Amino acid sequence: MKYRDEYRTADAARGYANAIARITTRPWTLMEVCGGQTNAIMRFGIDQLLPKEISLIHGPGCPVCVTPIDYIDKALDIAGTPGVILCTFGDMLRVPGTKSDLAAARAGGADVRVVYSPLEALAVARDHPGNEVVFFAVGFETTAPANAMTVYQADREGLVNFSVLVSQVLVPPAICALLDRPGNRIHGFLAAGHVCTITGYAEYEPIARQHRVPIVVTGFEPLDILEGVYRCIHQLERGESIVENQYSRAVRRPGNQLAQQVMESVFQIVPRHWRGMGEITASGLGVSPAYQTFDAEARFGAVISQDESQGECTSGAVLRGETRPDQCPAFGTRCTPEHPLGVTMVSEEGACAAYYRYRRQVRRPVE
Amino acid sequence: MKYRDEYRTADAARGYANAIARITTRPWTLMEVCGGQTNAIMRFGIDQLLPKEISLIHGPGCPVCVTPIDYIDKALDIAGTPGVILCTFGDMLRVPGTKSDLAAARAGGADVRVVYSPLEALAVARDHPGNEVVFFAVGFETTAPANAMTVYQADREGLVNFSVLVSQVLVPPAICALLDRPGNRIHGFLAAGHVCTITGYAEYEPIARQHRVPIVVTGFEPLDILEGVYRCIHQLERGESIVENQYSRAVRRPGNQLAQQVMESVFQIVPRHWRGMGEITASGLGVSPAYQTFDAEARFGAVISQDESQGECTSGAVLRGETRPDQCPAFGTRCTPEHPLGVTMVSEEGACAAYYRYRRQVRRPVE
Amino acid sequence: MNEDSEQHCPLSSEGRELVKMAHGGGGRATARLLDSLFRPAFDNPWLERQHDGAVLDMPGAMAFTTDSFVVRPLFFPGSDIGAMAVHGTVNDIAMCGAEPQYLSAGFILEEGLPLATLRRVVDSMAAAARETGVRIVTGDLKVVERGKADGLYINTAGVGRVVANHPIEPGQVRPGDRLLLSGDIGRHGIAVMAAREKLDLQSAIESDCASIAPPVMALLNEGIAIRCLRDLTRGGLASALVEVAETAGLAARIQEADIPVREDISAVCELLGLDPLHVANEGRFMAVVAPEDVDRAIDILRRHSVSEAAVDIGLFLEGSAGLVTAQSVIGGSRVVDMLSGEQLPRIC
Amino acid sequence: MNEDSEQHCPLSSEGRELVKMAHGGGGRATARLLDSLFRPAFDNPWLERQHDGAVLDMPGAMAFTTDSFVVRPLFFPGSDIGAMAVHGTVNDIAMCGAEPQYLSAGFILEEGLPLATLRRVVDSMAAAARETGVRIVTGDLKVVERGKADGLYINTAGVGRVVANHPIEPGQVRPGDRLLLSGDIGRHGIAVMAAREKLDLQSAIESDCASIAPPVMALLNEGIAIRCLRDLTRGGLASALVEVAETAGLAARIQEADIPVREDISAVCELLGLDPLHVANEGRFMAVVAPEDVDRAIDILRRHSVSEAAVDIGLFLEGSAGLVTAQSVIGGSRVVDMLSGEQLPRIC
Amino acid sequence: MCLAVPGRVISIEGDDPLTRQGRVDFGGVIKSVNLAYVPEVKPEDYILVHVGFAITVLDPREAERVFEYLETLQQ
Amino acid sequence: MCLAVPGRVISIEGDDPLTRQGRVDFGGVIKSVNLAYVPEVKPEDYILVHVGFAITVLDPREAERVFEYLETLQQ
Ligand code: SF4
Ligand code: SF4
Ligand SMILES: [Mg+2]
Ligand SMILES: [Mg+2]
Ligand SMILES: [Mg+2]
Ligand SMILES: [Mg+2]
Ligand SMILES: [Mg+2]
Ligand SMILES: [Mg+2]
Ligand SMILES: [Mg+2]
Ligand SMILES: [Mg+2]
Ligand SMILES: [Mg+2]
Ligand SMILES: [Mg+2]
Repeated sequence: MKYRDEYRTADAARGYANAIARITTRPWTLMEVCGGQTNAIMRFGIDQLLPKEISLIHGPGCPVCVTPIDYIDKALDIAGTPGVILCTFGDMLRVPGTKSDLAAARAGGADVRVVYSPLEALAVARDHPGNEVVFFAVGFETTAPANAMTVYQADREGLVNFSVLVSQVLVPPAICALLDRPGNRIHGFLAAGHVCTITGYAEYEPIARQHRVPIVVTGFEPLDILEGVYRCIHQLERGESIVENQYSRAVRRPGNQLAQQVMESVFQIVPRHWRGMGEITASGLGVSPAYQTFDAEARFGAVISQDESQGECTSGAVLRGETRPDQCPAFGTRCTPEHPLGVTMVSEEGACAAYYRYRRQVRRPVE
Repeated sequence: MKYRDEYRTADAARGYANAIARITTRPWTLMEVCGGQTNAIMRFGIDQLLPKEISLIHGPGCPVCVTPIDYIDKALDIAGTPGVILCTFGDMLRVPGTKSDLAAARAGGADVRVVYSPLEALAVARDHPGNEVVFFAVGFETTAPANAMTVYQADREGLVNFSVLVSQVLVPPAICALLDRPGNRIHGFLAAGHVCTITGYAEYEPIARQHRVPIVVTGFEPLDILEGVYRCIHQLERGESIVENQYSRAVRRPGNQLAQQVMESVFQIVPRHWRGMGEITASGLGVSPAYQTFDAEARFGAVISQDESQGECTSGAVLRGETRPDQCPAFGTRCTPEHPLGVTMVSEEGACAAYYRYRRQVRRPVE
Repeated sequence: MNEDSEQHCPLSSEGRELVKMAHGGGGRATARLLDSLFRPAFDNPWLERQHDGAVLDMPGAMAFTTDSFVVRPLFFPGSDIGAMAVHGTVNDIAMCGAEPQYLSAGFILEEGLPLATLRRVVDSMAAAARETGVRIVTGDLKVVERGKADGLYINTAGVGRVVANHPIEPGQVRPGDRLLLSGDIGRHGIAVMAAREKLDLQSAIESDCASIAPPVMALLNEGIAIRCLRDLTRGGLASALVEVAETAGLAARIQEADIPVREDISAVCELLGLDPLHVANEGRFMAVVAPEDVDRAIDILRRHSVSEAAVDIGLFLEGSAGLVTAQSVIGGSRVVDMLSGEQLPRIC
Repeated sequence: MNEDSEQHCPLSSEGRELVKMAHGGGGRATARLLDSLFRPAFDNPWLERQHDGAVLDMPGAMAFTTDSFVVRPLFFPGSDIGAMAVHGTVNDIAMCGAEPQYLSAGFILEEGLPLATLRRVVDSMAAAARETGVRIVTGDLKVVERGKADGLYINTAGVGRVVANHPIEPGQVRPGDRLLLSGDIGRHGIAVMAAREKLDLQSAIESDCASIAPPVMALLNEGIAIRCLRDLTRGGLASALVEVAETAGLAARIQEADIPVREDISAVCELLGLDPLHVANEGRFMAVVAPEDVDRAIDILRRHSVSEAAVDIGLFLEGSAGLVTAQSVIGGSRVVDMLSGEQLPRIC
Repeated sequence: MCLAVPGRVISIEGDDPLTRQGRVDFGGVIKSVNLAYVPEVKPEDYILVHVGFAITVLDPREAERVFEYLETLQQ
Repeated sequence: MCLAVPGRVISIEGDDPLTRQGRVDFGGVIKSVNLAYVPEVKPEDYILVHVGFAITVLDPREAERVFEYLETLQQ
């Protein structure tokens, strides 16, 4: 495939790896924001090509991981309501709520349907006028325009049986929150390239400036990530802290303004609770007043915030980049993808799952 | 089982058979009105015990057989309406409508449920308040009180999602119609014992008198039928024509007056079309004005009468007792219970089916 | 369920017809479907023999058979789907004159089935296998979406060493051969129906589900001249008998008075308008034996608890192929036919 | 679906758990269910060997295996449920080092299935059986109520004469043995998914469904030292490989660059967030062979069209049992695990 | 038509005349039967049951008549 | 997060800017993609697709940059 295979060649990867090694003089800790990047790093073994001085730590960039348990419980609640069809991305099916997950709810009789695109949820609503169809709209800025479009179209079509349970989050406020944490040890960021196709990266410039931290908008292929690391280290070694755009084939500084418009008309910025990080001001999206009738929370009751209790799971620290999954005592033993203790083990993109899939030495699960 | 096994003994049967033979001096044709009796005759080989002079011919006493195709088509129509649950006795499942039958409709996705008792249909209505539940109420006077009870109770409970498609028929008018037909050759009747548990037999007395035909209210066990035959022949040989009650352990002259009351309050007497016999005045029951809201015809449109077209099927004549099933050219070849051409082959009680099951010599179906 | 295509020259009558419950009733509709569709398509001598399983010409001759089990409810008085899946195939192997040895088990599970239920079923299978001395040596497991099955379905296939030193199949039946029935009939079908239908019946009726291999092995070991064996499952005694008579090209005659039917079974049949001869069994079989061996055969059968009420109920005769007649309790005669359609409660 | 009972000491974690799709995914959840429930219950050495089928100690040694087929839609590009039901079991027999000979077929039909559809399926089975030289010698037919199945389900069981003169099973694998893959992977799973999901994909992707018996027989006949064979069905190459490595008590290492995946398959995997190593095949297998026989084995495989693209993709090593690592295209290394959960389209 | 089966009433429950139920023994099988149409029935009586309803109470004296009648014929 | 896959636009259908669809080639597999957010796209362009929506048009010139940059580093 064009625009994929050429960014996965061993020679070029080695070239970048050598270049990085050449310029690295001391330890640096970089955070890749996006779980997709974490996944690529693990799957291709990109970190193994880097000099020991460089630590890659994994950011909160998995919408599945950061969705608070309150929303999962609400989704379960809604799915259990007679006559409701709950549509969701496949990713959400096994995320544990307080007592169950959507896969178990489906096994127990709830009508839970996996969609590939939000537009399918809309089609389900059209096809089942006698049912309430609720789309569980999760995602970062990349997904928000697509999710927003369902509401926009439902409104245009007068689809009265459609609504969205919105758990959308925004990246820049989370980056700021991480940087503001006491003891923060992140020297540079690989920003999430696909988020930036929508948002552009102007918003990252004041962050880089104010926190004196290099930010490189980075793609998802091995060469993209290696170049992103190179550019970040290059800045760090020279004491610079600007925003660079490694992913220029896909990302423009202003982003996708049409997508931004639809997103801003359907959604409004709200404070949001992030797993592992607590509430972050202006870090989420909710349904805007103009589209209030499509808000599932208006139809089925508002999501109720609960205290986050994680037991022995250290996924909060993992999501903040403070600990690595394989440093968790439960990792690979009491906590596996089949019996996850934390959301970062459930999501295919979660850092714990990525470590488990690609990095664990085989330890037998404790029975 | 008490009240069953003692009426099935070979010795007593032979005793009655001998007694019948002793008194029979010339050919007599008797009609057993009820398909249940036809079935017992075939199953136990009762006719084989009788002298050749006696012909038993089979009456229209199968509610399945005489239900006009219009009602089957209406039931199919209703069953095909989204949201409807059609409840029916198992007997009705394979009765062919113009294009299909209820078993095929169910296979094609209609919600058709077999009930053992009309009360189950009522329970279905209670359990599915979001569905229209229609009970296909067929039967003679025996079944009418039970079917009437569903409407009576639905009214009492205020069950708004329940209705009945009524195809109830009455025996005495049919007997009169048969006797009035030109060329009628019936010398005596075995009246249907179970019908008479409800109606009593006072109504039969003027018929016997006016038409000079003996009528013996008869039970369903071999000895009952043999005694019924004996009593009938006895009258005929002596030139008598009165109503006798062979089935006195179950039938009283006034019948079951409580059952009559409920039946008369829920239903009213209407003219009805009988298969093979055309319309007979005052021979059916419809929903009475007081319970009109429970009439499925009021909810789903009235049954539309069609012309009866039977092709090569002679079931009309079979139902009138003018021909025997095994005299039909299609019998056992082009017409079998798996591929019935007429309703008398479909119903377990139909005369053609009884002949096929118990009497046919094996002729290979024509492919 | 939307695929359809007329291009494969469907039989004339088959064009737009739908599969109905009757096709699976084990009676005529089933027989016709097998005749018109499966047998011509697969076209081999083993299927032509229309026997319970295939006797294969392999070193040491083995029998190989299969059945799927779809009973509802999964647990019913006297047995459950797991024990049935073992006994059903064990019995079919025994019906081939073979000693049941190895089974396969294929599970189709409905999403949402409690694991505890599955465990109960599996435990029951294991117990039945132990008890009958067979090993379940290979298997498969599938899960289908909720609403695409009914709890679980089980298929078992089985193989066993052929013990009989002569063919045992309908084709061996001769006029004059006697028909032995291993015990009273109708218990399994009525037990399941009473548990399933909303009939609100309280009874002590339990399924007869059991292995019938021990008495069959005993008959073989003692050299009884067995012509044919048939277990009386779906479709009941009537369907099995008619099928054997048709394949043998003979008529048969039975005495209804000699056929054991328990009073409670008979009562439920009256209530629901069913003929006990059409009701399913899971631990009953018929054995066709040479007339000179009848008494010895009955003696042997009665030594085993599963066939302690074995009786001689009739015989095969020259006559129309498949014409089975029964003498009724009052001395009349009637034709006995396969079950037609599904078994449903009737009012008339 | 209401039966449950805790009295049969369910495993602690199993108490109120429901069967989920993952249990049928052919990956870890399936393996755990087999480990914790079926194998202990049936408890016999054949199941312990965890092989595709059972090699039975009968005169002339025969293999016996079963599978149920529940694919949706019934017909999909390149194949259909009928051909799959034949090839799937034929392939499992071949994987035992045996020549497929006889199959059983058990059908569960949903009320409402068009007969024309059934005929198409049966015809396809018959054709597949002819083509692969096996006979379908016994069968069974059940019908379940509409909404209790998904058109139809098929179980096949099969037996065949063992050709190998040494055991072929995971326990035979030694460190240093090479891992051969018979061709490109992922076609069946993606063809079915593209036909099933409302993904609106137009592609030339066809299932690879085919008999792999001919190249296997050739390997055996030419005396290749085969340690183990495994067809790569549900759960894909990754699941089969991990399972074999676990059973063998060895580690394994593969080169991702050497594993053939067609560009269109790879593209769909990217779109849906799937790993081609987890995608099902129906005409692919892996063969573990002694290192000295690799070149001859590849030569033999490449002579058969179904394995003309056979390649050497890695080897077994001393190490943690079941630890399979893959060298990525850029030279990094990762662990390869069984499929976990169901295969669903993902957005991230 | 009108399959009706004899059974022995074991016990009677309920006051509402419309829904009064009897536990009825049919050859050892017990089933609930609606007794609305046989208010006179008492335990140990035999009734005829059709589609879940008792339609009549059997008269034990009359039940002998078929045999007595046969006897008179045979004399 | 945010799986996005590059594909080549083969053709474009529809006038309504909200529902404009492109037939897009992904390594030989054709899929319909909503083009609402890339009004500038034309056939033969490559786009990135996320959950059925095109989110950006790929710039072929910029796509070479990662290799050019590497070359400058290696000199
Ligand atoms: S390994 Fe499991 S328990 Fe540990 S942090 Fe990750 S999700 Fe939580
Ligand atoms: S045998 Fe068939 S065709 Fe002839 S009268 Fe009877 S139902 Fe009609
Ligand atoms: Mg079988
Ligand atoms: Mg069987
Ligand atoms: Mg059998
Ligand atoms: Mg399998
Ligand atoms: Mg009847
Ligand atoms: Mg198998
Ligand atoms: Mg297999
Ligand atoms: Mg296999
Ligand atoms: Mg069978
Ligand atoms: Mg991802």
